[in-house]
Amino acid sequence: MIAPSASLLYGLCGAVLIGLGLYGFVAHRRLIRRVLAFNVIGSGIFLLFGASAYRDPAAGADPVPQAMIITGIVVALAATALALALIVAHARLAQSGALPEDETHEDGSEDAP
Amino acid sequence: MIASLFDLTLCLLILAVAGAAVFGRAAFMAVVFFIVYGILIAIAWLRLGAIDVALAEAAIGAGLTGVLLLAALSRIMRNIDAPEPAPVLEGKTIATGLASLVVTALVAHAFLTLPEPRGLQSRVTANLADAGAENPVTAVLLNFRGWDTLLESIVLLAALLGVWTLARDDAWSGRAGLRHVTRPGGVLAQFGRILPPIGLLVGIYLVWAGSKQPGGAFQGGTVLAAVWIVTIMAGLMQAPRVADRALRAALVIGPVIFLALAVAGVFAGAFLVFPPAHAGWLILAVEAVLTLSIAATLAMLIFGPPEGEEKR
Amino acid sequence: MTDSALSPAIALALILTAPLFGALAAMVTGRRGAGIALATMTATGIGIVTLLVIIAGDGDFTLAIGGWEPPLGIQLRADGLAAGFITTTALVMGAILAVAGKPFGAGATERRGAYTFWPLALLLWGALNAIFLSGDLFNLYVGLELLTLVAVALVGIEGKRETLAAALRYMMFALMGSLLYLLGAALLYAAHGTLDIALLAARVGNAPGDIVAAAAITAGLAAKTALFPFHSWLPPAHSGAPAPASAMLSGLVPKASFYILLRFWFEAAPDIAGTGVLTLLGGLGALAMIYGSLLALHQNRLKLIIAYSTVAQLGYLFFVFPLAGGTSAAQPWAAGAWSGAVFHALSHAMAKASMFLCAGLIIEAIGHDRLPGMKGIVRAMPMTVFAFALAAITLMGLPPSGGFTAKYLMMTASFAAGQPFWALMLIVAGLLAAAYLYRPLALAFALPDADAPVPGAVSRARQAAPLVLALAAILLGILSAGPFAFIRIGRPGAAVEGLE
Amino acid sequence: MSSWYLLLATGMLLTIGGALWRVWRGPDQADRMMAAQLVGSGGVATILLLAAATQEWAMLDVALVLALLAALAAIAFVKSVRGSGRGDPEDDAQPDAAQADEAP
Amino acid sequence: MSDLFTIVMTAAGLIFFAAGTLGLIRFPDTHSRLHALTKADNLGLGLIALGLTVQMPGLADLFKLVLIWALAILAAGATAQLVARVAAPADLGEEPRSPTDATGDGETRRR
Repeated sequence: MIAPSASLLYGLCGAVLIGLGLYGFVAHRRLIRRVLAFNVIGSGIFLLFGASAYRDPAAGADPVPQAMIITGIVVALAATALALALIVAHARLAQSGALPEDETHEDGSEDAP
Repeated sequence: MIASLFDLTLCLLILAVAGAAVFGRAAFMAVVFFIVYGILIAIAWLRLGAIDVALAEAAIGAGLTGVLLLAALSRIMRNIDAPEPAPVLEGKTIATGLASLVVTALVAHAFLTLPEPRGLQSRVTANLADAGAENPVTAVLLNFRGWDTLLESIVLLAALLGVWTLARDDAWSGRAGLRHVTRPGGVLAQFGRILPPIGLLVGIYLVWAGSKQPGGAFQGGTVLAAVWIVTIMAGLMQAPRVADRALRAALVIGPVIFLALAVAGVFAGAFLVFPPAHAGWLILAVEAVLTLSIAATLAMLIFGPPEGEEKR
Repeated sequence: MTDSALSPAIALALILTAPLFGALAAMVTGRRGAGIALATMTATGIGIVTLLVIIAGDGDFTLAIGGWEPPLGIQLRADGLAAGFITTTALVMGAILAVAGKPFGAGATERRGAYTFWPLALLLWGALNAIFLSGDLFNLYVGLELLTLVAVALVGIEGKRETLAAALRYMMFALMGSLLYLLGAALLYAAHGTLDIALLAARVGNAPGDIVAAAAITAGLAAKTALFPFHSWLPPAHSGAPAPASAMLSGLVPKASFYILLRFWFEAAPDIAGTGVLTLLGGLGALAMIYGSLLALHQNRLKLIIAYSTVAQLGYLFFVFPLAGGTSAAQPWAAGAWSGAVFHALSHAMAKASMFLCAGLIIEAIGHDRLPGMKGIVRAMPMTVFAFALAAITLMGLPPSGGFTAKYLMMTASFAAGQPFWALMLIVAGLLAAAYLYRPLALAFALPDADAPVPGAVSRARQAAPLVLALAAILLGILSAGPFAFIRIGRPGAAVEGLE
Repeated sequence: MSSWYLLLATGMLLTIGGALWRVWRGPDQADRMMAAQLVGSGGVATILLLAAATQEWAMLDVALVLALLAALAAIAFVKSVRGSGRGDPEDDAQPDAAQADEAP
Repeated sequence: MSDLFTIVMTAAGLIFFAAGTLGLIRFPDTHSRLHALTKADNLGLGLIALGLTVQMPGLADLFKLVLIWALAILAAGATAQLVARVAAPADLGEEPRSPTDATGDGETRRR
């Protein structure tokens, strides 16, 4: 009952997610938005990987990529947790949610200390 | 036909939600979209025949990551009075957009031109009898590629140590995170009483069932962590002190036993070997202690470093 | 000690698990970090000696974890290259942990920094050993993530605003690097059904997927190795951490991603390599070398000079790709270039770690690392200044150091290959290194100002640690024949025959 | 039968799409979060229908986990909008961040 | 017969969900949206679960289905009450605490 194109659709969806996330990761100056974009890229890669493991629905999904993806999801969570804790601690000391070099507002003014 | 319609709708929704999470102006909105995104991705995994991954995504992507982001956002904003700046860096947008398009095109091209699949389904199936788990994904995670999983459980601990380095010196050895208060008998407190027994049951069930059907230590551990987090947010319990010996023992017990088994394996034939005769119960035992450690580590990651509140 | 069937497995098990066990124990016990580190060193040391004896005697070997052969399972690879990196890492970690006992010693109560440092340092060691022995690209990913998270935590361990910013900047580059690497690994598995390096070598071709994968993996690892233009995170991160952490971060951590690049380009995917991409890598290395050196010249703080020097020194590691990769691989000079790069990586690890430890001791004595304050420091701490000078000789590539051997090998290869540009760059690199290291050395040996504050005392035992490392880097040059033959044990045949 | 379930599941996705509009529009944070809750229960319903469509009943576990963890995000949300990030929105007398820190 | 029951119930469930979403989009203020929403999605999910009960292969799965529904109701009920409090500080006679700014949307409240 599963259409043969499922793998194709989700694989391409993963590719677009990678691009979307990449844009967010590079373009955002707020660090929390970049961490969010990191997670979008990550899930895009996982989706691409998972879709490639399901190209032959008759054989079922390859369990090895599935295990790798679960490992990857947990590793991404660990990285996210550390990054967010760093951002919080940095914001407490620097009064800013961005790195010093990205610290300007729309009007080009410096961030308030 | 209808299946394709469903898949297409889901893909479009996923892309729309991801777009909103990336391009949305307000950070809070972006975080809410990300939580929704996790739910949709979990459904996508079901369509790709990966129920184990869907479980992990539902527990982690839609659950814990969202909680982490929400908590971090409110803590950051409490320290910053400045209005939210423009979401993107000036002058970078067009070049970045073009670069992202090129990357997407390259990756899509690579995906479309992949050669015939040569997955390991048959190899996994052929060795499943000796692996100690009927669920092929669990067999890969714990046995065939157990070294990855062992290192991964340590990665979580490394992240926790990293989070702990961010405590203030004067707050060290205090209770992790914030001290939550609730109105006794209120909705939150009630909820905190009803949910944990159910969650405990579900978490243990996921680990136990994981050797035969989708589930396992990471999914079960995440559910147990969620239970603990709810209990603490409902003010029914306090988070442990980071110097608490019992806590620290719980954090490392899983990786320690897994490592010990790996070394013991050397004398039984190979590094990290599960002798087929005993693989079944050994894997279940390793999963049980791993679940405990994973649950404790994930919950402590969410609580954050000690903030030294109770002293003042 | 050589029960032939059991001892390879025991050696690897000790090397892989002892640091991890130590880290977990330190995480539980809190105030016994230094003692646990000593026990870990002993156990790992036994494993390493056994491994060296086995490899020197019987050659390289592989070991399937859990008895599951690839592609189903993960295979460990113990060859000369892996053993060389593992041994160097152990030497460097030993010296670092010996010096760290004081700043991170146990007090009356458990303190945040003293508690977290030991498990993090031991985890870093465990991650490095796991990476150096792994033969599987996904397993390498997990090891690399462990290493990265630990390294980021160590950068931010002081908890000051600047160090947190440095840690965050590093984290952002590292996150992107991990994702790119993961993307490459996913594409390779999708195409070839394995991530085992040896199996991939026979399967990877020139399909679009393989090329995109190779590009993603290379870019990701380059970001983690701080190759130009991904270098901007490195100097603040490495100079902001406490000296023992800086020594690990600068001496060891970037070597792991470089090591994976070596494995990838020379073993997993030797056939993809086009001249263009290899020349690009080398060219970026040259840019990093010049850029890092020029900035090092302009710094007024000792740790920043050393950190910018790392950008420069890591840069010319990448000369190995145009000299020994692609079509060069089959040429007689390839083995020389490859060995030269490995020599450089190892001697830089020891010399750079030694320098950071020296800087840490100087900071302990005078309270800061601004250059003018170092004037005449040789009177107070001759051993430390001597160690610094020896390490500088290695970094400049002067004989008889390991750095000289490295440069000699790479320059010979460069001329043999008809690409004298790289040799020229190596000479420039040496001159620039001499220039930026001259200032701190000259100041250290100058007469102190009459009104200069008296430096605090630093125990001789602790001053000995960086000296041992710096001497080891020199000995790597004097006794280069042994290591030279050793690191090539298990190298793919075509290249090894080169110089023989 | 399977087609019927898939058709319904597609319909569920469309109602989720409607809820997403509210997440985008807001205007209040509470609106966004509520709409996300609707996506959560809609997601649970979609998974139930998918399980029925494929007769793969192990998928029910995913719905179970989703239902269990949907509440977690909502609690985190109500906690995070209070200034201190640790109070109970029900407790009107509950002191806010600044006062709580000084309480004995 | 049982298939017909399933079809009717699941269809009704979807209708309730759709109605809830419509309310979410159309209703003018946060509170009425909240109320419309919780009723609709509890009922919708309940009907779909009820419709599927007759399709379950075994008791264990049936139990799971009931548990899912119970959990969803529990969570939706509790969170709706909590979110309602957050959404309506002004109704309780308090000073608007501007919860919006607490998490930095930087938006003004439009109600």
